[in-house]
Amino acid sequence: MGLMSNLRVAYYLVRREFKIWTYYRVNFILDIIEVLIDLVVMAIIALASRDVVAPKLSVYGGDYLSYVVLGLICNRILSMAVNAPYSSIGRAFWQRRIELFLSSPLNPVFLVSALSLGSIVRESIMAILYLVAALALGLRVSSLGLTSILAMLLGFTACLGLGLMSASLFYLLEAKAGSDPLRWIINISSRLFSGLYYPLEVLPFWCRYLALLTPHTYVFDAVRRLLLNGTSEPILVVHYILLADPVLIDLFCLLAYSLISVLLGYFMTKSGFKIALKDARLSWWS
Amino acid sequence: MDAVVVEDVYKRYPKYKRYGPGTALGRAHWVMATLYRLKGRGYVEALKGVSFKVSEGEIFCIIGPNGAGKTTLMKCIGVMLIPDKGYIEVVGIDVVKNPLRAKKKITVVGSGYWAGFDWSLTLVENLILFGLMYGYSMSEARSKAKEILDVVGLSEKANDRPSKLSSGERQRLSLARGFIAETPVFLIDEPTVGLDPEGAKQVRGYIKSEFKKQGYTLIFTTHFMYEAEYLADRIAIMDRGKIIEIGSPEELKLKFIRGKVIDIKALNVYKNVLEKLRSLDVINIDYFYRFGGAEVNLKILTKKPYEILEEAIDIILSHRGSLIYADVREPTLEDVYRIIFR
Amino acid sequence: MLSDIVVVENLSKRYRKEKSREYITALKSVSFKVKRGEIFAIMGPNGAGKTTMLKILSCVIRPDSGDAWVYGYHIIRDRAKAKSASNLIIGGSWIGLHYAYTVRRNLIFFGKLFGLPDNVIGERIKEAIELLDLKDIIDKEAIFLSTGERHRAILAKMLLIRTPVLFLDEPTRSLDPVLANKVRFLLSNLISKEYGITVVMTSHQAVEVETIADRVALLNKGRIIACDTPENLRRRINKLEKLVVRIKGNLRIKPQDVEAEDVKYSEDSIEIICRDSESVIPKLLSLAKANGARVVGIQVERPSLEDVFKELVGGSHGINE
Amino acid sequence: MVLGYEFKKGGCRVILNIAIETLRSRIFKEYFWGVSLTMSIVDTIVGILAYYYVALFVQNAMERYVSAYGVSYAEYLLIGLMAGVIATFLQYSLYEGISLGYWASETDLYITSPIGLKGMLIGHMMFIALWESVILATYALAALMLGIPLHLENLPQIVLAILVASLPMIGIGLVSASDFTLFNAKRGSMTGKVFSILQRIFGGYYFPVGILPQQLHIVSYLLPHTYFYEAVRIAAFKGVWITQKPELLYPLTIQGIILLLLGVLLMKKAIDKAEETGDLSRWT
Repeated sequence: MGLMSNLRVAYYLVRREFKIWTYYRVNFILDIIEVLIDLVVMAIIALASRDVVAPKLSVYGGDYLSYVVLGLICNRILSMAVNAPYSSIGRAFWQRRIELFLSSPLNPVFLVSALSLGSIVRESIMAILYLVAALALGLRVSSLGLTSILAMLLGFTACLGLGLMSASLFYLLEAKAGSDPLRWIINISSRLFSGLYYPLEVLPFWCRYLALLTPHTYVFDAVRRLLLNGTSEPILVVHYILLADPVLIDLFCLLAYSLISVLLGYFMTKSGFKIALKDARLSWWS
Repeated sequence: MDAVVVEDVYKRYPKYKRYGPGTALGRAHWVMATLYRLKGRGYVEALKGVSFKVSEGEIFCIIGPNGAGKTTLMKCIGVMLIPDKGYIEVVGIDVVKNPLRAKKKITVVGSGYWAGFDWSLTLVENLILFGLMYGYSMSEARSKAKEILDVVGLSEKANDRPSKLSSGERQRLSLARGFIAETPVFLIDEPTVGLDPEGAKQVRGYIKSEFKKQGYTLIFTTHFMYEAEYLADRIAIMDRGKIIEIGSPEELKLKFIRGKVIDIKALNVYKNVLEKLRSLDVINIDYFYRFGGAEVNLKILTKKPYEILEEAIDIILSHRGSLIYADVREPTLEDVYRIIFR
Repeated sequence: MLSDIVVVENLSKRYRKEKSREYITALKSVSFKVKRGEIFAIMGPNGAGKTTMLKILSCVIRPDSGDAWVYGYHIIRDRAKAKSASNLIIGGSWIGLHYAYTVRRNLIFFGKLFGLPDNVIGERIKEAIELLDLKDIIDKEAIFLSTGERHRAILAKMLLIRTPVLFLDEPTRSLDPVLANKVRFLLSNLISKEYGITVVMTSHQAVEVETIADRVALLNKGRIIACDTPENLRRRINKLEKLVVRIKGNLRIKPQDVEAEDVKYSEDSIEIICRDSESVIPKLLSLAKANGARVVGIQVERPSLEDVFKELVGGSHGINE
Repeated sequence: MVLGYEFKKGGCRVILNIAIETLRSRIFKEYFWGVSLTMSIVDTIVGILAYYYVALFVQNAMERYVSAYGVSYAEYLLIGLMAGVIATFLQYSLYEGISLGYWASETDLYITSPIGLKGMLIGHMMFIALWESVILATYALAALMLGIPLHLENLPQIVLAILVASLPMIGIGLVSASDFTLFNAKRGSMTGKVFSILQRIFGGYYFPVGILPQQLHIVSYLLPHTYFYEAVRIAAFKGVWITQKPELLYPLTIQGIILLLLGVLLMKKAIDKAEETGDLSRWT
């Protein structure tokens, strides 16, 4: 299969996702509003407590609203990369269209990525909507660093690697309903320990070791420092150990993380598919 | 030249059992399945050493009871399942070593609900997606899809979803999906299940003419014996993971039956008459009561049809029954099948 | 006592197409009656309205107009009673099994749905295991069953719940010939004859209909074009049938003796051309008996029931269009 | 042999039997996929912890808004969340009950049995109730661990408040369940979504209504959820009987009656449509 034909399939799958998304117009609009509500609720709380909590956020520029809103936007993209592969494989399985792909001459790794591409594009649009809403609500960015985009990209790659790994657990562990253990742990620690809603100082110190588990932590830290005029005070455990510019350390960690997770994800998907084919774990046809 | 070569293929599945009461973590299937695998027991043997060859342009049929391993075999050839042992070759490509290259040469058409559609795309979109997967360009795939929909007679429903179709139309759609990729080898699971006689005839006619004309190789399974007889050049009979017989329909009939079938329709035939008929020199008797027992349809399979018919008429008439219909006919493949798996 | 178990009068039903104002007609003023203890088959091409008919009778959808009574209960006014008098089995689908339940548990569930006491359920499950050969699948979860096994599990419902009426949607679909034969055997000899249950079934197989059905309704484009016994349907089309009879002894037959069109003699057999072989054969036999001859072989060449249906469907096609 | 009815009477016992069997099958299904149950409970705890730390972080700032209740923001938030679990159950369980059966392709089985559908709905709702009570217990446990008082001494007042305030919620539940056939909303009820969006911002679910700008308060006054949460909170924190608070009691009963009437009306229409078109059936 040539690259072009692969891309055509991917394009068609994305188009499909959009068609379904917008099929019921009222639901489509309600969905978007519902997603935005999370942001609005956090923004309202942040607005109400902006002045009082400012001193606690001096590392990240002191504005709680910008802090939390920026975190939510990043989280949208990152958690989508973690969740999309597993959930798209799961949906394809449960909607009984997985046979269509299994019988076709497509590379399994490409297949999983192409299936999740639809939700990735969709969530990216949501992230842009988030950004617009955030700007309307009062997000103020002090500088537009290209470095922050680099951090986002690295974080995205790392999360996609994790996503591929968790997608392969769908059939490796037969974790077909609910969630697989890997994605579950990542989601938990990204919500609790990565500093999404509140700075890490609120938590007991040992939680900062757990924070190192997820790529989210580094991305939030780097992006906030870069965009919100942050200082270079150490926060994460690695910052204390390595003693360099925190942003640089974050970027380095993300690079290492993404290399490892993408490689692992690739191999797990590829070999996992073979194992799944051995036991017919993905097929409904019986 | 052989289009498909299957040599000594083995396949077994881990058996899922009731694992007893659950734990706090639930039944945790994968843990138990892994344990079973490690212990090396609790397997279901689906294929136990299957070998055959299908030459190019041949129509090959696999029949057998439910659970004989037909589907597993089809899945193995269609690269949707990797066999434990053995060698499968499709158009000269080893399917285990080169799965993606082999898949380009095969179209697998499932049946019923597992037909492999995208249930939220319309018919034409489904076909386009399938075409794209086999490397067509967008415009090629589109024109091809429309053309094929015309062929299977679904063009006025092109913009409906598969869930709106009746079962027969769905079957035709999955066939259409099969024809779009134009691969040299086709695997079809029950091509006419759920079709009305007319529709089934159309599909059969299409397969018969088109496949021969294009020189495609076809392997299919079916439960309709007349279909196997009508379409297949050779038939393999499978039972419990093994092929027990391969041959053309005529060969199979010759091999298993040297006798004829008597169809009898009679009135007022009761248990005692049936018992007497059974004591005759017959291979098998099927009986079906109708009208609440007033009438009975008998199908007697025997090697000495004329003697048996004579005796049967005597028996029925002497017990105040009356015979309204009788026919001595050649056995069909269905009779062969029923002899083997009685 | 009620003699017409299912009565259908002028039923009509049409569906609306998705996202448009157009309608598709599924049934057009259909009427028929099913007598007590009959096996009544509904045949017709795909999309003729067979399934819609069963859906209406089992109270899944409501007709646009017309009435129907199941076991004397009106399907709209006495829904609950009509439902409790009928049992529906849908062949070859996922519908109707709890996937995480074992087959046994599923069967118990079916019983409970109809309010059967536990001991009855237990007995009948034992019976069903025996009759349908469920021993190897009874303790498997439904999700692990293959198509044929699933079908067998669903069919067990017909042995479990013995309501006066049984609705079957393609009972032998995707079953291998041995099992299909067994199902037909159960339907004709057990369910219909022993239990006295009235069966309304749809089918695609003419052979099946000819062997077990007492009466057939032919449905085409939402209309009933014929409703009669298979024998009478065969008589409706005027095709000649050919009998080849081998006789021991001496027998001369005139065509008018057996209501035949023509009789020919050859070396060892008699060839009879007639309209209806089923009325000729008894006459032939009694004639032979009277003359001291013995019939040793009969071979019949006649159009198959499939051809008959095709002729009937095609014929009405011409009239309608 | 001629058979009488297999099914004698449409008694409550049969319905209950069916409901229990349905509940059992649901539990089996949850069980079948093993770990998902444990995961969901842990997820709930994580959610609580996240809210708790947010509350802790903005504690001082929110003081002035929640001071009227005499509690900390964390306590305010947690009681609201627990009341929210009950409100969610009242609003969505009926819809969920239908949708669970529909998507599991079970509905045909129940529709064609004499009184199965009622049993199915009750069974599924029992399952959801069971599940929600597990969640509620998890909340309570988490609250105890975090040292947040649950005000159990005011339990009678809370129960009464919930009983009165559940009227409009049940009404909303009926309306959103009727969406399933009326608007063909098979993947989520629109009414339910609209109300969930409104309540989260305007209902005083996460934060007191006082935070919002004055112009938006009108939405809060129209929303039954505002009164629901308010009633539960004052009952819990202050031990006030809802009958002593006419400013809560009257709106709740009036809205309750209106929504209930609307709900029953729409539900009737929905059932009618379902019977006519077979919308609940998966049999094609």
